[in-house]
Amino acid sequence: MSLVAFAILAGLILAGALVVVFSSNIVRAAVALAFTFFLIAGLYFMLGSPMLAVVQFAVNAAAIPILTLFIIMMTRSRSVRPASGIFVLVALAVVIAFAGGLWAYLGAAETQVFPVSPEGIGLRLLSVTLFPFEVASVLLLLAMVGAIVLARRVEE
Amino acid sequence: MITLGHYLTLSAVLFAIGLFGVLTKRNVIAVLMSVEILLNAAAIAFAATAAYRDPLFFSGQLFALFIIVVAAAELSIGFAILLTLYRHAGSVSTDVIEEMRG
Amino acid sequence: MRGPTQILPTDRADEMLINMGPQHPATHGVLKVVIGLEGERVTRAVPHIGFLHRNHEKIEEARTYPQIITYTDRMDYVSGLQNELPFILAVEDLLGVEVPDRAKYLRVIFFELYRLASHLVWLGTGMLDFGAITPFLYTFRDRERILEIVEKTAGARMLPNYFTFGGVRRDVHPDFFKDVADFLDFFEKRLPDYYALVLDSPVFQARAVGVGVLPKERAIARGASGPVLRASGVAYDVRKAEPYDAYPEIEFEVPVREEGDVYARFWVRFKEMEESIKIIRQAIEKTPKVGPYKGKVPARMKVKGSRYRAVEISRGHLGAHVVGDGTDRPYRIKHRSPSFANLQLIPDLLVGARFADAIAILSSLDPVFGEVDR
Amino acid sequence: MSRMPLPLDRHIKPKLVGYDPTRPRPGVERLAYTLFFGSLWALVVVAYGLVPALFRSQGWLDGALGFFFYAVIEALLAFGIAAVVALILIVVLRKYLGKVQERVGPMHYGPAGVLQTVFDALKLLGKEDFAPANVDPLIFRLAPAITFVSAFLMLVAVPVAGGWVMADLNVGLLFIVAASTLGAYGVVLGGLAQGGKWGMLGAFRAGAQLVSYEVPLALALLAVGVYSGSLRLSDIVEHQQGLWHVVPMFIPFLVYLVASIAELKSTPFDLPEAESELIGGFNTEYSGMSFAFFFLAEFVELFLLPALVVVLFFGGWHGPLFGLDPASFAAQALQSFYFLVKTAVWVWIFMWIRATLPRFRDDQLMDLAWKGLLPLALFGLILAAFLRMFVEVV
Repeated sequence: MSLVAFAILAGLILAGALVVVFSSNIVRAAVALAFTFFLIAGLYFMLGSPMLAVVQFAVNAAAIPILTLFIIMMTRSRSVRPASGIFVLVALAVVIAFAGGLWAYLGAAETQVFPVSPEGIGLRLLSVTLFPFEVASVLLLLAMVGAIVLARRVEE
Repeated sequence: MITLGHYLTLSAVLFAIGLFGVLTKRNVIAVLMSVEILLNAAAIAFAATAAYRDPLFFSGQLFALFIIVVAAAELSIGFAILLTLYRHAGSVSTDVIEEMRG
Repeated sequence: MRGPTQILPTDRADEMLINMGPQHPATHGVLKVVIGLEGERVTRAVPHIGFLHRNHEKIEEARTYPQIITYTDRMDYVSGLQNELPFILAVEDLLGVEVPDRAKYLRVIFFELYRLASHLVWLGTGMLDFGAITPFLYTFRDRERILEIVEKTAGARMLPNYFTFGGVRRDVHPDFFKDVADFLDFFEKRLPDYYALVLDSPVFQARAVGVGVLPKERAIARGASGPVLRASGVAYDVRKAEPYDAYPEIEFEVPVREEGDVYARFWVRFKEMEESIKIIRQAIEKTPKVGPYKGKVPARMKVKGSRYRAVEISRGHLGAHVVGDGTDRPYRIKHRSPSFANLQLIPDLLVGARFADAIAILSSLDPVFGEVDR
Repeated sequence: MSRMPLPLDRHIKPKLVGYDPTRPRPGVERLAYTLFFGSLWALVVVAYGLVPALFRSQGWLDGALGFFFYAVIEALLAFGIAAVVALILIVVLRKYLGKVQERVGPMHYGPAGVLQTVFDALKLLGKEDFAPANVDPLIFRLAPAITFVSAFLMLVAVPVAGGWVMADLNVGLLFIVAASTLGAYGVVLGGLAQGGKWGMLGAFRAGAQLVSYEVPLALALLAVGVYSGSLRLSDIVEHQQGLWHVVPMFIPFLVYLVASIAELKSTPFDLPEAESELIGGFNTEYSGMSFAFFFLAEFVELFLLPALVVVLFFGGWHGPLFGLDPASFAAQALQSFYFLVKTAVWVWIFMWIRATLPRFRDDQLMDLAWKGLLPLALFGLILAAFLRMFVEVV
């Protein structure tokens, strides 16, 4: 039962990712990206971590594609040239996927998922990983300031 | 039953798709979107590993959270650079960046 | 060949040309403004007029003098009756017609009633541009009462064709003065509502103060008139400068404000409504209760000579230049219309403003296209 | 003053009672509103109370198939609630605007016009769903659906009574933030896909508006989460047992109120559509059913955002229970009644704001959000943390 759900989810995720990469219409690509990330949030639900799922939903599935759409609008790029047929790259990607997948599939056969509560994540975040947490917050602040400085129009 | 292997396989395939996008796209926006796929593939792997193998500390899940944070930061900076590039060159193609070299 | 109003897109990456109008809700008729937008900021604004052009002045040359009055109504259709006056005054001057006192006061009352009606329409539609629907319905309800009063006497509402050479066309309805007094009492009670909804509203003030500033010199140079000019600090009002009818006998003030922004233009029109109430009250008091409503006018009008007369209609200085060649039809009539001159301010005011401000500025200029295009 | 009789065009006179546009009928209207409210309440009781109770008592939830059917039925009921809410609110808003503006509002269809929405919906269904030549057809059709679904998503997490909630997420608060962000998709995509410049401007404004209000909104919600010590919405309501959050959390409440009006895209923040500026903005080119989806979504949100105000700040379902056992069915039904009444009051306040104020300018909204609401929300967050510490110490 849950395997069927996983299969459907995984199939849709891969389909969405393929649309992102192969679509010649960049707006559709952005929508497909949002769709993919939304489904990945479903994956996190299955992994027993609603916290991660909702953060994925809010940031990756909602905010980031909207930002992307906004930039698409501002730069008025409507279409991208379809991916050029670089066979080496395709082959490389397929090999990575196949090898990685096979290795992962054979190597990891655990079946039990341990669910995580938001409280658990919060407590861990502010105790053990407090330093990375602070670094991440500084990073976000820097990104914000940097983005403003970069994108600001220089007044002559 | 779903095993950890299923998630890792999915992650690997997703990573490959994202890598392909990064290498073949000419539009910078499309490249950034492909990078997002790459990061998410990694996040899936981390979260899944944590959920199956790390019931006490679930560090992988925290790492997935950090990945999301970093992705957001990366994207905002990327788009800001993109905007200045667009104002300078009137285009968001990687060809333009190439011409700016030197 | 490019016409003077055509503009071409530039190759600038972030400029976008949009055609605002002729079917845009904020242009209040059939104005088209080609606007260049950079984000939300207006970089260029070129007005296109003429969508309502109907050869007004040429048609008038082919009509006899009494027939022409009907046409003049159609210029500023929002304040219909007011448009008849400059033409009538000019012809009266040329013919040497005496206007009896009662007729003079009646003209003033009707004139100011239409100013109220016109400002109410402007207020409603202007606030619609600001995104508020409620004032629109309030003002139209109040205007309805004015039009009903006019209808009882003149038989028509928007374009009553009521003034005529030497006075007014017929005597007023017996209830007229009482109706007007009742309406004024009613309207005075409504005004605080309008103040609360518009001038005193913080949201409106945030939108209007300091927006679309028109300096005094620029206003004079462009030939602006009416509330637009007075909001820029020039106390020019035809009613004071070249008084006509009974205005010399009536005490009123000309509201002036120095800022020249959208808020000032709104404020001036609000105060004008209050002044109109005062004027009508005085006029009702001073109107002779009996007496002729129309002076002696020759049956066959042969007009010779030329004369320019102007009045202060709701939108500003409306003039009529009548040239008669001694026949019963004018040789030439030229109307000087206020909205046409005020529209020249569009590029001055709009460029550099934000798009939402551009809408606010347009609504504060209050153009009526029947009169712009003629 | 002679009054012309209104022309009663007999050709289009529908065969319904009460076709007299000149006569206001307050009694009929009041009865109709009572019936509307009652039917909504009944639907809520069925969806949240009866159906889950039935499934639980029969033990159907244990099997996969039973759970599947349960999910399908609940989804249909949630959709029914959303549709009924939208149908009711459209006519109520129009009637209320009529009252404010000293006119009677819709009067033609149904007694005193209370069935107006049904006919509106029929009309929209019958209209051609027209798309201009240069649209992106897929995205153009997708946008209204996304808007509707995202409005509808929030409904799932809202608790209406003790134990009555469709999905009691332990991250409900974050879920609300996420779902509300999703709502901007429809607007941005709809504006972008139609290929017109007005839609484009609308989409720009929607994007700028989203990033402005979303940050203070999330921080205000977070403050509530910090103060009540849980992200689960039913815990937050439970936490307001003695004292409604509006008192200690007054600052986040103000921030949330302003931000949610911005999210609703109603005046004074209706910038993305702004009929008088952008001719409808993102929905300029939409017609027929596609437009109806945008329209319905707007009214579902007009219900859900006030409902969240009630859940987060005004005690949710709390009210006098007259000695009933809080776990009993009757008590829960009564609680859902309280919840709906409070929500109705807040819907009215939202409508009132909509009827009164003019529109802000886009940069003024951004100023307000970044310079006014954001510091206020941060202050509220700190305050919430202090209050929480204080509560825990005492």
